[in-house]
Amino acid sequence: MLVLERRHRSIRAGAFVALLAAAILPHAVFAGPEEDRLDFVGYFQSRFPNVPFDEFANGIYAIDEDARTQWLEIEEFPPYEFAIERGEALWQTPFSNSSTYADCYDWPLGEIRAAYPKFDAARGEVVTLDLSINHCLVANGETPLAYNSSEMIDLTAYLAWVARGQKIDVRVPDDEPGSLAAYEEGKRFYYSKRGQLNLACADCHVTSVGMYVRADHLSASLGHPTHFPVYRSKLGRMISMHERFYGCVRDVRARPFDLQSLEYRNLEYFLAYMSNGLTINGPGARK
Amino acid sequence: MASKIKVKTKLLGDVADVKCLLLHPMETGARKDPDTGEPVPAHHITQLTSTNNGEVVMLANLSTAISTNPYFSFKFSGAKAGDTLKIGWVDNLGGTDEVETTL
Amino acid sequence: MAPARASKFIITIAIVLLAAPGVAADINIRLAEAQGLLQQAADAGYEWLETAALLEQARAEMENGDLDNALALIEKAQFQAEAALIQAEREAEAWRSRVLQ
Amino acid sequence: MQLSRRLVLRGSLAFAALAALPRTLLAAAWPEKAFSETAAADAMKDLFGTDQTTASDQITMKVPQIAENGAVVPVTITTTLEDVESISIVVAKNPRPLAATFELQPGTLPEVASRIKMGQTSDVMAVVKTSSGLFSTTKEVKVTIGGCGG
Repeated sequence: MLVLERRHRSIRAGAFVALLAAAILPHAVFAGPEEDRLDFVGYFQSRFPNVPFDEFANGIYAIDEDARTQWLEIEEFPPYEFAIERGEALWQTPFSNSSTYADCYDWPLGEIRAAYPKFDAARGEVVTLDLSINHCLVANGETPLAYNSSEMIDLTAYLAWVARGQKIDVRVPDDEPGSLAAYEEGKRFYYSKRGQLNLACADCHVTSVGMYVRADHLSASLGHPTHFPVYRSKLGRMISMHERFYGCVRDVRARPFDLQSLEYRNLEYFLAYMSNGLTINGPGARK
Repeated sequence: MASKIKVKTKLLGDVADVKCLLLHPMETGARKDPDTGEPVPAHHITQLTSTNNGEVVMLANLSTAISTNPYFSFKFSGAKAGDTLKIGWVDNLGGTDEVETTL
Repeated sequence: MAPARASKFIITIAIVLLAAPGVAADINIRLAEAQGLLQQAADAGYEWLETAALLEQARAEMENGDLDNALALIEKAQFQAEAALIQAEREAEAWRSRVLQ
Repeated sequence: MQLSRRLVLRGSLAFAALAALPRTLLAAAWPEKAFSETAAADAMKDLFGTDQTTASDQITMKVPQIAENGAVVPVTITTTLEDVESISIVVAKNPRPLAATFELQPGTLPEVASRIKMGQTSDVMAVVKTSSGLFSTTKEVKVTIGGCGG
């Protein structure tokens, strides 16, 4: 394996090597997604033994009591309610060919959010909820939405709202090798240091979880995917998960990738898999 | 577009518990547009008024120090189911909105 | 990757030595080299936040005729691009050590 | 309300606003001068005629000790004082210290909540005006520099 790895110096080779390893090495050496997840959950549970598993869906508010109190007050009447309302109206507006968004999906309304991100075998790549909305628009002859547009965020806010209570249930099917490669790409991204600050996502949200970054506590990676899109009090508007990725990558002083880029979709795929079993509670409110 | 005021009410005996959320930028006038660098002019709600069956039950005078998309909660007595509650606001640029709900 | 860069460096030096002694020609080569390294970092997915902007600024300084400033900016950009490439090379495997076990 | 209507009528924008007002909003004038003062004492003098208040433990103000985000600081004020006429929020170190004044009507309970902006760590004062004078309680709210979230 070492020899192999030396030959494949390029970045993308990493996933390939992992795949190869999966094929030739016994299970114990190569950790599959489910082994990864159990290790991941176990780590956070040992770091925060008093936080029940389900609580991780509340992000930083699971581990920061002071911030939690203020968050609960905002949740009394959360500003994202406007987005849900607008999203519902958009969802129900038929396209010019009189089809609707609902016609694009194989699931009842409340189950659409939980069906993503998924590996789309036909397309050979990870499809997120946001991307699926644009696929739907294009298939119906409509103009796709910008991923940071109010319309896109409102639609995803509505779909998260009606999915509340559903569990995250991301799959990396064994019979679809492309899905494992996508998962591995997302995992590699998460653990790779990048940018001028030389920080990996995991450096802050795994290794240093709960510690201070300036005056804030670092939130746990486990549970991050449950609540997007979120209303950012600081911005006075809602952002998607990929805008958060964009902000994190920029904050470590690396050049961010585009929203819904393959890099971010694979990252979302990995992260959502790590949070399997947690309850969808979006849209959320964050500072 | 949907209403810019959301209201939630609860009746406990004859006391109405009113919570409302207003869609408004509440610009302070001190902020600069991140793209153009131009100052964003002040744009904020100055007054919020609520009436129950035509009687004023709350009048709030507000400044730019109220958060974007303002939230207010207040209570009044003498309420009963079926009362007509109105909440309205006016801002410094002459914008206005009003919503009516039944307790 | 490293041998390729080394040979590129030698070629660059050669070009610099052979080129007419004008500073402007030299700086164009330096700019192109930094741009090339940045592109490699970007292709690897490891471009840093400011590097492209530094080269933009360098171009503006060149147009203003301030070659000293332009050169300083190019050197800074080149340093960043090289560091990003080293990061990319190291992270190709180093990330595995951080995966939770 | 002691304030003159002239304040609202000043300026065509305000006049246009008045013309377009829902009926519910014709109640009183917005105390522009008090809201534009840069010192808390001046704002209070404009609003109440004095900046002197009596500290009262009959006022409860719920604010965070450390604001999670200066842009949205939840504030809840309740009091057991009798005959409350108004409840005001004054943030000493905000560029415009007077944040809000809630004019209570007959039947309104002295219990209000909102969310305010704070530019920096500051004392936050709840000022309750009753038929027998001005009462207050003050708490410091720390506003910190956020990390990547803030």
